[in-house]
Amino acid sequence: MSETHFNLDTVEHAAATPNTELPWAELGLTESEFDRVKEILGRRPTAAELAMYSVMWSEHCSYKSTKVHLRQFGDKVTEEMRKDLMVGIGENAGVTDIGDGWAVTFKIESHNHPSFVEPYQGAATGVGGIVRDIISMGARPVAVMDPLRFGAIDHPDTQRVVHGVVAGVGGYGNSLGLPNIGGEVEFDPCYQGNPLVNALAVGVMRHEDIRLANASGTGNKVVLFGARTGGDGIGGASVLASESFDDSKPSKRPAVQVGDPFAEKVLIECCLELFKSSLVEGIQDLGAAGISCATSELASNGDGGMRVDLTKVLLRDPTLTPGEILMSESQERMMAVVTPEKVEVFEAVMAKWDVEYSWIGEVTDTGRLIIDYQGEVIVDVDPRTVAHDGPVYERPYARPDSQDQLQANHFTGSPEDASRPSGAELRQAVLELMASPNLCSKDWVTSQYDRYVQGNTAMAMPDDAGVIRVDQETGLGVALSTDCNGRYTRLDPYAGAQLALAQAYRNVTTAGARPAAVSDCLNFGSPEDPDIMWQFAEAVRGLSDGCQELGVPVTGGNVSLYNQTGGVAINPTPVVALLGVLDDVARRTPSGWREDGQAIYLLGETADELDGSEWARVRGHLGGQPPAVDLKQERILGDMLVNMSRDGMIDAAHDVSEGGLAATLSEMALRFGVGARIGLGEVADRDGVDTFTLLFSESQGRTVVAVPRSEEVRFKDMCTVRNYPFARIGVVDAESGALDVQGEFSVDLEALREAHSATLPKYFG
Amino acid sequence: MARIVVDVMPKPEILDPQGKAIANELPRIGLDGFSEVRQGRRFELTVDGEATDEVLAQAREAAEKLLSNPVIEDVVNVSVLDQEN
Amino acid sequence: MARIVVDVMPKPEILDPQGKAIANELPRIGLDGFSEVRQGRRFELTVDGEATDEVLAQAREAAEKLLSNPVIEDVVNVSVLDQEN
Amino acid sequence: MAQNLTADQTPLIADLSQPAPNAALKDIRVGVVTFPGTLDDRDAMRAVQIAGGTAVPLWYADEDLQNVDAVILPGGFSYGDYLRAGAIARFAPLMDKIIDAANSDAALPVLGICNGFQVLTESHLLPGSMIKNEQLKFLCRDQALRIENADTAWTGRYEQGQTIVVPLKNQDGQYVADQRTLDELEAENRVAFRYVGGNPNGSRNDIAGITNARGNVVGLMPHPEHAVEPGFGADFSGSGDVDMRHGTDGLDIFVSALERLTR
Ligand SMILES: Nc1ncnc2c1ncn2[C@@H]1O[C@H](COP(=O)(O)OP(=O)(O)O)[C@@H](O)[C@H]1O
Ligand SMILES: [Mg+2]
Repeated sequence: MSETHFNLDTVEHAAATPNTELPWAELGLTESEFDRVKEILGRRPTAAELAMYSVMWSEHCSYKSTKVHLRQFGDKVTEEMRKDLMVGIGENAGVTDIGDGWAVTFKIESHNHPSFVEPYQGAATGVGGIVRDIISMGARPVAVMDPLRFGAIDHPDTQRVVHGVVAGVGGYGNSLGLPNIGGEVEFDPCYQGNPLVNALAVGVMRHEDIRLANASGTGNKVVLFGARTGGDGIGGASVLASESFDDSKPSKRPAVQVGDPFAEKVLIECCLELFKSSLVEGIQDLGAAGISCATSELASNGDGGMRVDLTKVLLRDPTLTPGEILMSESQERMMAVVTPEKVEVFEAVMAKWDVEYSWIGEVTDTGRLIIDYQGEVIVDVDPRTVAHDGPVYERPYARPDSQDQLQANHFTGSPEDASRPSGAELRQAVLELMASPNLCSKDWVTSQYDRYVQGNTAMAMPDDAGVIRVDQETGLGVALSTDCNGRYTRLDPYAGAQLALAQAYRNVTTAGARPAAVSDCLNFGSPEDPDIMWQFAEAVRGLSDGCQELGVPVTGGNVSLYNQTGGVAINPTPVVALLGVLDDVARRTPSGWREDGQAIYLLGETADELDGSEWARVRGHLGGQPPAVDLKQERILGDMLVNMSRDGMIDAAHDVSEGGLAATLSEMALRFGVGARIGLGEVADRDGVDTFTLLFSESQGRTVVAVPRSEEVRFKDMCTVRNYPFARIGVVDAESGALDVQGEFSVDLEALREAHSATLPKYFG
Repeated sequence: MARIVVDVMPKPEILDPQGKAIANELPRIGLDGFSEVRQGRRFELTVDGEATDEVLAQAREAAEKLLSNPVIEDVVNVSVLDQEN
Repeated sequence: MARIVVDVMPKPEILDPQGKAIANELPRIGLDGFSEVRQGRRFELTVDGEATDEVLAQAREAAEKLLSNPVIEDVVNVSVLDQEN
Repeated sequence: MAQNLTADQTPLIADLSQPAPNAALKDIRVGVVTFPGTLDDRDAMRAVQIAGGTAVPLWYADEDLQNVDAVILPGGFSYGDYLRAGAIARFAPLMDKIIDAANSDAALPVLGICNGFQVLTESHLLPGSMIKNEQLKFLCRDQALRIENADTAWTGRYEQGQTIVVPLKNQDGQYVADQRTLDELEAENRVAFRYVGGNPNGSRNDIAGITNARGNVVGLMPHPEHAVEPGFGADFSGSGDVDMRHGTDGLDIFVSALERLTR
């Protein structure tokens, strides 16, 4: 490439040409943001600086609309919550101490929009990106999860998205050798043009292996390694065409990023070898905003400055302009800081793994981030102003008037509630519910994921939580669940966020794990709409209050805004991921009963809470108030479940959530294909509800457990001591091959399984 | 009977991990003459009758709609491969 | 600079699940003119210089040794695609 | 720089504390090869250890088999499986050594699991090949298999005709070969494992695994190394017992080879 290819917009040139027109608007900056950049720099930015500020100050990277709310996650942390927190919000991912010198890092992130445009690659690179966050903490990634939300199951475009996304999640995660241990699949028309593809990764490390993203130590070398830099993610004909000097048209820049899981797998092993030999001082993955983000964050978190020569970056596409190189979101790249004496060993590790790398600069003591290109300075900034001191907005928000109307429209008594099945009709109702898109078996999805690789998966789908062994000697491990019910959040964002948290908490404790930390992925519509901003503010307030109440800190997460099509936003969907700890994963509780004759108990009480329920969804109704959430009760329940599991009092446990008791009992029977005799009369009387309500209401704080005969006394004692409502509702019946709700209906497991498992194959092949 | 061939390649600006893996391996087995490799797909569509213009139009439509993913791939060729009378 | 194309197809007697899936799908999108579809691979190998006989021989070797598996696939074509001077 | 992956490179493999079933097996060294993109290498090493043997990590780029008594080519996506599964891995320097040792008079026992099986067919140590699963999707499930040949180096501990359950997980698992090869395999009793209870991927003759004529080289698509440890194995077992992840039917594959080698 000739040296005159670009009209290099140097710092010197920028200072001399203050009136040059710059495409700040096309790059997504507002006029006042652009003015602020000029004020910071004391001159107009160069094209490269403009590229950096525009990507780093984007909503996605700067959290400018949400920062003021997200602060609550930090502000509401108590001493109790801080106890095991080793790295909190702000780093690539939070780190939690799980004991014995082990630490766990996990985080959930969204890749929604790219997954609509190109479902396979969008989902694949979503998994790839979150896994790099985990590696950059110094951890070995050990599992992934994928909460997914799609449009209506029968919409003509849904098949394209579902096939692509599921194949993409599997294609990337399977190739990395990461077991997929759980997730969610929801179908709702509100996600038609905005599917939600969230991806979670979890990694483990020894305490001393934690790495942070900072560039310290003057004279240390900065290296970029992994894939070459291409035009990925810059999109369309580049708006940075103004950088281009010659009159040939700017080349096409692929908006779509293509994942190379093989490259990432090699990168994982290569990084772990670097960590093991302590070859890096600081490390940062390259994700959104690419080199702009990595250099400015490393420099900003460090104690000095950084000088980088962009000419040294290995390119896949030699026509990239410097601004584009800075913005490129090519996948499978990492940046690290290495002391001069370790350069040689570092290079040997790269050679062993056949990973390309280039030394692009060094740490300085100037406090500035200076970037050269072809011998000229094209960026000279205070890295903090790029990475951390971006704009912060207090967007207006207000409870929309329509919310009252929505909340007043209860299911009970609505036209959709015209006829409630009873007696023998309940059989058909259960079959219909269990075959509905949102309660049917997700096996079509999960069988495309490897849940065995690494040999440490103690539990995975379809159980309540994924469980991974961390320490082979002691059996120490972690459990994870991701949850959210966007319908509840639509009805009441504050309560809905707490309901998501409560469900994740229940899933993890039901599996027998002690809750330890939360990560969240907040999927919402446009923050510029005060109604949506209100949903967001309420959800964050609800979640942060809830975490305080339950004593689990939020250690990190991700915000995804502008999830809307044609002005209509998705249901607010704050996905909560909860991590729990098991001292010995051998003690985890499966979600199905197996032993004939064991007693079946229902913990908790049932009220008429059908608003927002799956039953209401099947009937086409959304309105009213979501089920009441009582986190004090959830905490007691969780604590009991963990103790019962540890002391061997229960052999199976499954929480009651979407679909109510009907879904819970059906799933427990189907888990191992073992039937049961159930009697609901007494509980119905106790709670003052009819059988229908008992079966389909979605009251919170409930779990069904199977108790060995020998443990019943201890079990009842524990419930009594804690004053938690419990009732014996049946007995495991291995012979029957049926779920028999006595006096009402009986459904044989064969028919139940058929109904439960046929739906996804019917739509997706 | 006739056969129509449809060739689909990853767009030039799009990363092609497959091609990259092959390009890296070739020199290792002693074949060092190549600077780049791209891997695409080739489809052979059989028609029972003749390869009429109409059939070719159908093949072109198939190429655009089903055989390629326009976001990341280009259809680089649709033509009659052979014809039997 | 020149490019050489290598085409590899599944052997006729080997089942081709991808081709079959496409053949089943075509009529569903209204394209019913085809009786069979086979899916193979197309490789484009770039050489910096000219496409000499030697380079072509290398491409043929690459096709036989690496790009195809003779148990299930046939190399159906190795030829110069284009040449730039 | 160290050329080998060491077992302690991963924080997830600690020393196994259970006593080995047969102390003599400890002296048997089973090499487990890591190619770039290999995934189940650490799992295969763990399986060897649980079976009582000593696992030796082998790096694809080395040319030294380190005096191992047997070799496992584990599962994964070597080189991303981008060209064809196993196609690039077979050119690794170490593969030449393995091919020679397998074909030598000493008849080194070699087991290829999943991607390892694909490497063996690409290397022509075993006939046939694997193409995409019939349903064109990655499939992960517990799979029942019948032991069709209990005389190979890797199946000696099983009964002929015994049913076992081990996890299956792959994308290109459909075994194909021309009719003559299939007839030959059947006639010579070289189908070692057959799918039962439903063919998961369209493999010819329900073939899940085959052996070479001498019985030392065996390829198997499903993953016995994922059914070796109670609590982390399959949900089912061939004997019909059901307990969450307690299926350990795969362990005898590894014990078979170790026992054969102590004789
Ligand atoms: N996309 C997915 N990926 C992996 N596992 C999934 C996915 N969707 C659902 N699952 C698993 O299927 C099971 C049932 O899901 P769900 O009904 O949402 O569980 P719960 O109600 O306990 O939260 C769980 O084990 C869940 O982790
Ligand atoms: Mg649950």
